[in-house]
Amino acid sequence: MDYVSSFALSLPEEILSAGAIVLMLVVAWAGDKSARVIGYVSVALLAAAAVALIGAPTSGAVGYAGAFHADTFAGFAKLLIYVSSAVAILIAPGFFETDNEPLRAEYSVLILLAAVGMGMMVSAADLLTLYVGLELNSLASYVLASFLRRDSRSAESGLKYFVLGALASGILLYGISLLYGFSGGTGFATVAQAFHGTTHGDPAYYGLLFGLVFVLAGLAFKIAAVPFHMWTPDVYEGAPTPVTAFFASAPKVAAMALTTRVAISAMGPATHDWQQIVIFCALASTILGGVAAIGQTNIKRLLAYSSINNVGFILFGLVPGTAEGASSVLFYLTIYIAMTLGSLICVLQMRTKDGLPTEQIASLAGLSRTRPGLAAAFAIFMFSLAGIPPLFGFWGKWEVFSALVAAGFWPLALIGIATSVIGAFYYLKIVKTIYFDEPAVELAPSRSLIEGVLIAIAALFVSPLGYLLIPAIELGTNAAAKSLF
Amino acid sequence: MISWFTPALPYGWAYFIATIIDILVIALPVMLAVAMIIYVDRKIWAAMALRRGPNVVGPFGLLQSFADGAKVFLQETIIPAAANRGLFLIAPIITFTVALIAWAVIPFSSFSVVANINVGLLYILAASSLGVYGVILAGWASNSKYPFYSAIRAAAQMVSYEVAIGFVLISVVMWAGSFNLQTIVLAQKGEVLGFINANIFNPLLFPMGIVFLISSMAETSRTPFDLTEAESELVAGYQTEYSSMSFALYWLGEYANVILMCALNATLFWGGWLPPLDLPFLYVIPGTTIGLGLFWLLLKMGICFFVFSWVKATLPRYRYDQLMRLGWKIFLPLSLLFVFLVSGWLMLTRYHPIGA
Amino acid sequence: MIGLPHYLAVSAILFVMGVLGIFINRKNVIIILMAIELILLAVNINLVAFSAFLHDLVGQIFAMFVLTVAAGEAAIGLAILVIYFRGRGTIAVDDINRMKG
Amino acid sequence: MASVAAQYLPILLFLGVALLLSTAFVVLPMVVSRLTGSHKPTTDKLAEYECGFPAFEDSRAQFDVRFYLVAILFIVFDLEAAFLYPWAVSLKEIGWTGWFAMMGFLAELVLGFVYAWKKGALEWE
Amino acid sequence: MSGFPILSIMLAVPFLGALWCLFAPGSAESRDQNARVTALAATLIDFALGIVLWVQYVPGGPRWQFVENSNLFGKFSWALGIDGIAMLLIVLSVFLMPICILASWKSITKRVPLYMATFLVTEIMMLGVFMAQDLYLFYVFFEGGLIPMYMTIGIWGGARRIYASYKFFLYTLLGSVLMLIAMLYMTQHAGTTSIPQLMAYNFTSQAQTWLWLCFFASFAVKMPMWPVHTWLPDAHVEAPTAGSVILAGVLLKLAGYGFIRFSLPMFPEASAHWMWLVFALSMIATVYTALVALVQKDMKKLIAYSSVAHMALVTFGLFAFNQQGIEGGFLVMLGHGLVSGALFLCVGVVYDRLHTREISRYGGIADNMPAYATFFLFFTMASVGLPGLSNFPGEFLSMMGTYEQSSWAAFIAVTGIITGAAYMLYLYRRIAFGPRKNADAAAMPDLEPREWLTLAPIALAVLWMGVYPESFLKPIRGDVVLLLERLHPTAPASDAALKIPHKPAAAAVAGEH
Repeated sequence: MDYVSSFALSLPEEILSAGAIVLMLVVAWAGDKSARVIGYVSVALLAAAAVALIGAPTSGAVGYAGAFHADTFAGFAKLLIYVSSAVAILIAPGFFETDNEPLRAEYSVLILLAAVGMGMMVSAADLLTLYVGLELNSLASYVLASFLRRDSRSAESGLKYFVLGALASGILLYGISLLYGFSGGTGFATVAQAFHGTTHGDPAYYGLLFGLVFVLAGLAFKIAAVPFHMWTPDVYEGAPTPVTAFFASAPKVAAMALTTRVAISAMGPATHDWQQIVIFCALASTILGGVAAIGQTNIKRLLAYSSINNVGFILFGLVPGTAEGASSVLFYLTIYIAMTLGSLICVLQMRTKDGLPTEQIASLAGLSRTRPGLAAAFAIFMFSLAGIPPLFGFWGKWEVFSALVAAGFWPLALIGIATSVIGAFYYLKIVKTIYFDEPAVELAPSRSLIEGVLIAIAALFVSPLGYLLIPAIELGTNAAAKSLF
Repeated sequence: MISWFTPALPYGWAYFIATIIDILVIALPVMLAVAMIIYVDRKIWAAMALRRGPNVVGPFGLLQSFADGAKVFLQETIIPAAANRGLFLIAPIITFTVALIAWAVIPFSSFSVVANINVGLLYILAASSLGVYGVILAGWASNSKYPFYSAIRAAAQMVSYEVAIGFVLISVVMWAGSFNLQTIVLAQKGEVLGFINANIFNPLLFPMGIVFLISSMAETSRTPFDLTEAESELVAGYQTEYSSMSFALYWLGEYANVILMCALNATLFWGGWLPPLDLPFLYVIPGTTIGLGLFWLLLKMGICFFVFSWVKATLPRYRYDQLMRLGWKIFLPLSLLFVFLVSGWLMLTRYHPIGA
Repeated sequence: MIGLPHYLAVSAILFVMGVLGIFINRKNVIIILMAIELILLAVNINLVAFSAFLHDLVGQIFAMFVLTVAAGEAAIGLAILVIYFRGRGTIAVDDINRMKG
Repeated sequence: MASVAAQYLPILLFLGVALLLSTAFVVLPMVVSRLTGSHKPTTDKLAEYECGFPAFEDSRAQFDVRFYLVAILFIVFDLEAAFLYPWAVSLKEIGWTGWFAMMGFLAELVLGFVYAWKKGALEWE
Repeated sequence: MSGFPILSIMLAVPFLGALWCLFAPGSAESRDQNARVTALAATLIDFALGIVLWVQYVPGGPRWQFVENSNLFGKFSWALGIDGIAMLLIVLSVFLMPICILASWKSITKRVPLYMATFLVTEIMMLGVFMAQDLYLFYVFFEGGLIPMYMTIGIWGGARRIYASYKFFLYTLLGSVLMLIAMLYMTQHAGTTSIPQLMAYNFTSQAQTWLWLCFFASFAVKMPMWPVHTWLPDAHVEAPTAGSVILAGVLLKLAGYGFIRFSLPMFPEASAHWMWLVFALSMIATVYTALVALVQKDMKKLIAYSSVAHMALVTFGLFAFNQQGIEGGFLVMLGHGLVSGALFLCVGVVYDRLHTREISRYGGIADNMPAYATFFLFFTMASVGLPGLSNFPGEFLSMMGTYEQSSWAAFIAVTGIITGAAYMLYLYRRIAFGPRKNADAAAMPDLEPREWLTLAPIALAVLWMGVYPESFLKPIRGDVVLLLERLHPTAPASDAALKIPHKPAAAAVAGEH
């Protein structure tokens, strides 16, 4: 494949990276006062990149000597990533303005760069692309986590994210090196072939198996699946809330899509081997995510455990290793980002009368009296995260467990869905605080129109109206999943 | 040389002994040269200041350095109570070791080089980068304020100029197409107008040669970049707490590095052991087969060192911000630009000419 | 003769040391950074050894990428560490405990 | 591979010799000074240099954050150089594609450099 | 979809009403009043539509009537349709709803718009369950009902409302999620989500066993059956009056409906296989809850336990595998819906006055509240199963069916009816008769017109059901016959000493009067 067509395949990435670089220079001259404008331009860039996705061929489009897949799967995941990134940019000014630290204009640039990295992740068809994309995303994320320079919690969150993230990529790399060594190449196809060609008892088989385990462990770190989740609560709590919203959405999509692609394209012949790992991670995540969230008093921390819990459910979709499963993963992710972004924007709205942000669950008490709209949205997100119909969150679980049952894993599905009841408990706790408790701290009325609009959109999406979108979303996820096989 | 020993010894041993001799033949003269160069340095400096310099020990004061050496050798080695003993002693060892090992790849003539490896230049870069460790460790291990500050400064200064040096080297490497120093030297044969054996006269490389010369002064902390030992601010720099031979090792190491830099300047830009002009009679002593390579190299190094001394005697010290500005804001962009120019020029003219 | 298993063994030992360095170390964050570098070193040894034994250049290219990214990572890590130190005045691992639960 | 490694054997030997020499230079004077009796440590002599005052703060105190900045910049640029080396010697083989790729890379590097410059990362004052 | 989408409109009306309750502009007071009126209007419209349904329904016509089907959701469809069973339950629901709104007219003073909206949403969910002809549409409505009920108990409930609401929610959720997996399995194997088609699909017997258990997990909790009934007394005690009415009147019927719609026709083999389990649990429930009810000090709790006992009669009947049993079980559901709803309303009346439900705080109120005492007595008698009132035909048929299937089960069940009479009459005696111990209880005024309006219609309905149950049996008879045909091949052997010749149940009932 010649270079020109390769470049055409990665057009969205080019738009974003060129845009990010130019914006970075603009920032250098224009200073932080331009933060808002830069933000809007960044959103426009993301929109342009999303439009550029349409031009990407639907299947079999491989560029850069087989290292880059611009298929429907990648396209769908990128769409989700761009949307979440745009939201993360849009909600930032409201948060930073009230804080005593003004928004620095690099924020949007970093998000754009992270989006480029994530785009590479989901398009990766080679371990090298995978690694570079992952790191590009991670490096930008580390900085974003510690973006509040004067807040020691933010710095601590950045530090933790950095240390554990670096450890994760180390583990991932070690796995990659083994996969490379025992398969003789870094392309996913080569690795898959090597898996195909070896059998138990073959020394190369064990080498590949070790590689598989390490790679999955590294990826589990990135998606925050138990037992590699320990960074999540601290990072979510410490990072500035818009950044938390970003972490909870876009990188999850990217890492999850990447894991799906690696599991299916590169390790497809070894499905039986990774299945056990994924099952364990999924079960452990749903259970631990549910149990550990119960005692939390900080809403961001709670949402961190909630994300662990949800990752568990998403992983259930990966277990069968079927097209249906991959499709369900994407479907769940679609709903998940709406729910998680929605709830974190709601958290953004939590400000006391004097404008200071508060993150205590207790300060939500009686929210339904002081701010009924916000309370309703919050409740919708919580019930949706818990997977209670008629909210749309239910359908994500439906898709995932449907895929599981279709592949004959119904006992696992039974256990898995039973764990969702644990999670429901703490979502109920929030609803309880909002609706049942007497008002404690009066929260300031919203000052940000954009946040309100975004909350409304997310709430409408996860409301029962979302069911009307099932055919449309399924069209995308099914086509995407098909392009993996 | 291995063949001298092979009749008596197995090949492995013969190789071993021959190599060790090779090494000593380089290392010992280098140390001797260091001693002498200190003397020369002082003499030049004195001459520029219309003084006489060392003139007491030995004829014309020639043995001054040896006397100094003997003195420090017999001194007590003081290790400050608060210092980290192990690191405190290891630091000078590192400095001196890395100053020596870089010599392994310098070609002295068409055949004499200890290790003719194909990434010789990278090796030199690596070895000289290690020098920072000696300095940093000295400052840290001393557990004393001034050495510490000095060490930090020195490290920052060294790494800053290393960046520029790195990019400069790329231009040279591109021109020669190799990292092998011997190849680089040979590539300079008839470089300019077909008979001048020196990169420096090539307009595309001339600015790089200048940048490299100045950077090498900064890299070795020579005046005007000797901020690490600015007495008014930092007492005696990172060696403040050192005494006896440990102290002397820093001096030796520093001068060994200076000589090395002179050798590199000569090798990379002035044609190395090649004569200045590509004339047959300049390669060998006429009428004999004795090569003049070493002579030319030493001559070039000598001139280079004279420039070093000259600068030291005439220029005032830079301020730290000026130093940093020169490195980051002038040399780095300049050398980057020349990477672009040189590579573009090579692509157009040598490798893939347009229309060819 | 030194074969591939020897390289893999060295690399595995380094890797384990790196991981242990992160988890056992309770003193200083800088040591953690070094432990991470150790892990990456192990990876690079693996990559280069495989590359040499497979007669395939990709491994070495990969190692270059790892080096570069590791440098970027170290730079960012250092920057975050500086910010952290400015806020807290310590980089002891035990003191990184503002958030619990 | 063996032949490549063999080229480095002299370097290893050189390293050994150099280490031996420098260690000798450090250790011998210590032995000699004990033999000659010049080894007479006293408290004042062993105190660190502080212009006559006892030290009143940690000598490894905080230092200017700009040094970190230099370190960070160095890491970044030195590694970019690492990419340039193999490129520089294979310019002929990789042709214009390789050249343009590297120029793109350099251009990004320069833009980053410009950003750092403009942001004042290179200012010492 | 053909014809007038009356079912969809019945769902849309409360929805629009809820929106208007929530978003109507105005001052706080006017919004409250507006919400009340809107809710009443919406529920009345639905009631009127319910009457239309009943009138338009053709017994003996097509099995599924008023069918709507629109493939809106891709994976499942907006498929609505009802048979006689669903129709009657819908009528019951829409009948109770306006009464609930009226009952809350004054007793609910805080956050009225939200309350009314919540109630209207509850109505949507309940109606949706009965109307749904698609597996997942059913599930969505079935589960969706949890949210408004959780809110109702949690916000407007009593002192321990939070505990009660959690318990209610989590118990029910745990049961339902297992059902979801079973549904997924069914869809995968049968290849359809349509309930009518699934009712005709034959699953393997092993699959049936598991599927039945999953569904049972959900319905048993919802029903509630012993031992997973414990959420019910808590929920009832803490819920506001109208909440209790809906809970007892309609929500408990969802499970009975589920047994009729899913467990029996879809898994006939498994139903027969597990019949012993249902009977055993029902037997324990009858005896145990009756005894527990006897010692209750809280009126609502007592009635709640009586509900558990009544529900046991339902399960007895439904799993008797004969026409009498199933028809009887269904009639008990309807009758209990009316009676227990009315009883909770009665409790609400005195609770509104004295703000306590402790039985010992009352006494002798027949003197100062004669009308109230009359209604209360009437409903108590109905609950006890006095012939001529609503519960009698159902209980009788159910017992008959049970006896036909298992005489021992019938024996135990009957003791439940007897003890039921005991605790209900004991309750009535302590409240209405005896000395007037407390001055404040003695000073309570009698029913006001609004309360008349809530109790009288139910009383009429109770009377109607008792006197002429045929109007309630006629619509369902065809459906029961179809169900029995489905069950026939696998129906377990009965042990009854007395074999009743197979004759129409209605004749049997008519013979009693």
